[in-house]
Amino acid sequence: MKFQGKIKIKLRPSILDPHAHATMKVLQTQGYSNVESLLIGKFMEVVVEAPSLEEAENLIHLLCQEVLTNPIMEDYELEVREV
Amino acid sequence: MKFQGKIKIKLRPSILDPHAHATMKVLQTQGYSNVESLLIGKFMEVVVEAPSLEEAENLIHLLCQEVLTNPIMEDYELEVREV
Amino acid sequence: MKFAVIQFPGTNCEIDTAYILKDLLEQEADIIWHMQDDLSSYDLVILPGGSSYGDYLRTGALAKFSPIIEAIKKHAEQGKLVLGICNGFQILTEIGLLPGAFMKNQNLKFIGDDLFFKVINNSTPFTSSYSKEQILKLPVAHLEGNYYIDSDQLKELQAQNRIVLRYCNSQGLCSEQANPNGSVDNIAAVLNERGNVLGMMPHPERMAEEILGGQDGLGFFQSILEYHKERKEQ
Amino acid sequence: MSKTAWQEMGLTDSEYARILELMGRQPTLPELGMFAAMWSEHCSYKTSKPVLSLFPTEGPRVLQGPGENAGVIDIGDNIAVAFKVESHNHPTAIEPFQGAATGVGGIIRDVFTMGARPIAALNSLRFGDLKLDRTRYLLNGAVEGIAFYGNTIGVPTVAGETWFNPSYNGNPLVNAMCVGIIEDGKIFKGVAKGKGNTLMAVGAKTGRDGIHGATFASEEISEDTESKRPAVQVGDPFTEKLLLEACLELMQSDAVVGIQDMGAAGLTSSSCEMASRGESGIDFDVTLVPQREEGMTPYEILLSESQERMLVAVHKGREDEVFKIFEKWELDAAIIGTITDDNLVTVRENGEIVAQIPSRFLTDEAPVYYNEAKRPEYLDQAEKFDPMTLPEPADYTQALIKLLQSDNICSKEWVYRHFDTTVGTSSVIRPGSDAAVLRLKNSRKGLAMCLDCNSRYVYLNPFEGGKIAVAESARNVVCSGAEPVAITNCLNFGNPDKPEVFYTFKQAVTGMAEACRALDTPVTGGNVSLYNESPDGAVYPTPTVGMMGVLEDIDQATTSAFKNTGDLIYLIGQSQDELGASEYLANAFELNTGRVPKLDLAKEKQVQKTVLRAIREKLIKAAHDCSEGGLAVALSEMAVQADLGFKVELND
Repeated sequence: MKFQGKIKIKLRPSILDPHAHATMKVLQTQGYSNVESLLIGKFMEVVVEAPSLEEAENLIHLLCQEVLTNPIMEDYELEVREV
Repeated sequence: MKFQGKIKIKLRPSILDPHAHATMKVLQTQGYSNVESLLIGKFMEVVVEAPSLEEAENLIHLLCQEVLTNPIMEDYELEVREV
Repeated sequence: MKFAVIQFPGTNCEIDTAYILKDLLEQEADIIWHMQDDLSSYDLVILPGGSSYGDYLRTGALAKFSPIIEAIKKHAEQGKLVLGICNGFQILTEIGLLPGAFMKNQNLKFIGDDLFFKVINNSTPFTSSYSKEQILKLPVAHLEGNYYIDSDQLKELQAQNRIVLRYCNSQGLCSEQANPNGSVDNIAAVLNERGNVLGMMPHPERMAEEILGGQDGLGFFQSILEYHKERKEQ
Repeated sequence: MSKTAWQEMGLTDSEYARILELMGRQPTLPELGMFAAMWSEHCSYKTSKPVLSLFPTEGPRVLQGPGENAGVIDIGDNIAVAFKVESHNHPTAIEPFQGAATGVGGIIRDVFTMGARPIAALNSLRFGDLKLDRTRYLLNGAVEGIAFYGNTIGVPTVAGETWFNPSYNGNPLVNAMCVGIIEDGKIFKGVAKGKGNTLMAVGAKTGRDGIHGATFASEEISEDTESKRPAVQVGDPFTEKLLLEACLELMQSDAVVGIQDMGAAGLTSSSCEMASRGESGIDFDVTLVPQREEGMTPYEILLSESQERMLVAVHKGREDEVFKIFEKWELDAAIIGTITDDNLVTVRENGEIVAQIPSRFLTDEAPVYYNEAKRPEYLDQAEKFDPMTLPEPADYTQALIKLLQSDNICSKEWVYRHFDTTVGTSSVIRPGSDAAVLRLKNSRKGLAMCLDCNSRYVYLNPFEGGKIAVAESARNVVCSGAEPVAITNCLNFGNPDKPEVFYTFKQAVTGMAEACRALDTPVTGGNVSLYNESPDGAVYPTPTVGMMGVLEDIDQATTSAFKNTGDLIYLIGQSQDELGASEYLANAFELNTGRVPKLDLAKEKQVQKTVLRAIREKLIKAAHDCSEGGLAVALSEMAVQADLGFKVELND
């Protein structure tokens, strides 16, 4: 069976994100003063072949920890469903 | 009133994503052959001050087209709700 | 002394590094393709600079699957020396041989320039030929040089004197203005707990000859040769 | 066939009629696409060819002149140097990051396809008024794109220029140059010959990016170009690094008959040009080309401009060597067809012929136009303008400071600091001096190189401006201690169908040719980029010159910075009252007019020879040419770079 994993990756809260910081500055200079906060992260959609939903989740979690994220500086949320 | 916009940004169809391409090649050659496809994009969460939901949506759409996305390379989806 | 210079797909400083070792210092140095898995006959392993796997996904992220990684870890566990330069340093953090992680430079721009570095710890196998607090001028060339480490680990590094180089200005002041990329505490080079694995962001191989602007980088290689000579005599 | 089909592809009605005449029948859609691509200005040089014939292209050092993927010169010690410059102006105007990045990727492929290892990249960036947001957006994107590609693949960016003028507002120019060295004397050519030999497509997979790239580059940028925007070409420097190493490894053996990168018009131009040069035919099936997207039609596969792909003609029976090497480097390689001797380009889809055209129809039979030239009126007003009627500056110091702070004269470190200028451990002189100088690891000699042009001079006097463009680049190389030996060039001009534009183009090339002959620097190849116009008019005529110089001994490398206090300063050559067309007039009075300084080529040659000899005999510690901003700026630049001062007396 095929399963799709939707992964949202964010920098851990204690870390200043250079991308968001620089973009907020651009927003201010372009006159968008009513923007209060901005958070930027990566999202990924991965499709895997697995015998069951549970095994698909385990596989994608492994992928996240091993490759797709860096646990030292990133947290992630995962949603898996059958396609 | 305060509104939060959740933005999902993906590369437009038929535009090559070298990052996803290289990652897939490594995954498949290093034992993760059951991974069939991988899509990498950005997501953003922005909080704005606006008089109404409708005006918040218009503002965030403007932000996306002008600053947050590159219309030539990227498409985006937007969800706005009051916080 | 026998050096192994590791080449991943996308590495581009392996030829420069091997040139310094072989042509300048007349040492034995082989460029090792990442698919090999045995480094037992080598005294020192260097992970040179470049853009392994294009720095795609995260710098160094995709290199961790290569067969050579296990051999590098084994080399380090046996107490032998491992030196990671720029991209090599990033790979060493991704495979857990060194603490911390790298983000994009604070100004989101690549930096290609000669910067000043202060030698914080000169009692390591890599820095013994430098004097303490010595100021070096070395080239940097990176986009993700923003070194992150949490506050507990930072205290640990400071307590164990494992911060080897810090970004400074021409007078040796490790100030905020002298920090080119946002790295925590101006950290530019870090040692592992055991003291045999060093990761550094500047490129010593690009500043080892007067004709290219100076020899401040030569000391790292001379220190390694000195360390090896002493161990052989024991 | 709807009437607009060939017009949509950029062919004129008369060109379509010629196709019917040649083929004796209506062309199929893929055939029409092939004609449109190969007969575009970008591939055929149909409008510029008559003018390009004015260039001297032979010389004792020239091993390969124009007509191949890059020019090649011999610099002694069994070392050959391949180099070329190309433009990526239109893609940059649409998507600056990818447009500029793929420009760098394309020119690097042109060099290593000759069998040379790339050792340096240069770029000439010309943008509009820096006060405009649009200019800043385009410039920021282009610089980041060039940095991304060059830094990731590991080729140092060592020299070039950045120049601003409102004429580039709607149409920026991004010219990318690459230099590579061949150390085993083996030069590879883009040629397919030998009946039965195999044709292979190697490198990245093919997608729908950049279709119409070739014809698109030959059209002016206008409102409707926005809608005709092809899928943007995306650069992948990591795949190109693998492709570079795989190709150089393959070229160690003699399995390769010929090789060419797939640039503008992708598979069409590479296959047709290789067949035409080899005076042979080729027969290939598009479905065998590795593809990245489903359901691609023959038309799309033939014209796709996906990046990082090469076409290789391989000796029969040696295919396995190619597969083995490309497998090691984790790249695609596929046999797509064979070489024939019928001089036909035969394209199949699953065996069935979808296009069959004699290769010479696409190359030699491409039309040639002899456009009308008409001297623009503005040139006469410019000649007559007398700068002496302008008020003298009230405060000379302020006037100089204003010049030094101007966008065109100030230090460009804020641009080149984003490039890796030291990878390769060969950069003896990095950006900031007159030219870059690289050492060679197996020779005492050195290489000097620069890429620049004063386009205001060419705008105000095309002939003199053309001469000066070559002379000034030669001066830059001489001031660095090198002997100028050969040039490549990128001729960026407006719409040649306008007689005034064609006059400027022809006069500029005539002037350049005269200077090349006088200074013994033949043209070894380059690129023509026409139709550089936007709704508000043509860009300044910009023939950027990429000059190569050779140092007898690397220790003779000389920077423009003053060295020690007490050193004497000499001005070589006579100063004339030539304030016309100067940066000062533009800076102080916003005047782009006046008589362009006259250049005496014989005297120029004498000055350059003398300065070079003095450098070689260690009499000179620093040398700098007087260019934009004149003597005052030249002296200031030499002082600023050294943190030193100077004292000079200007007696009449």
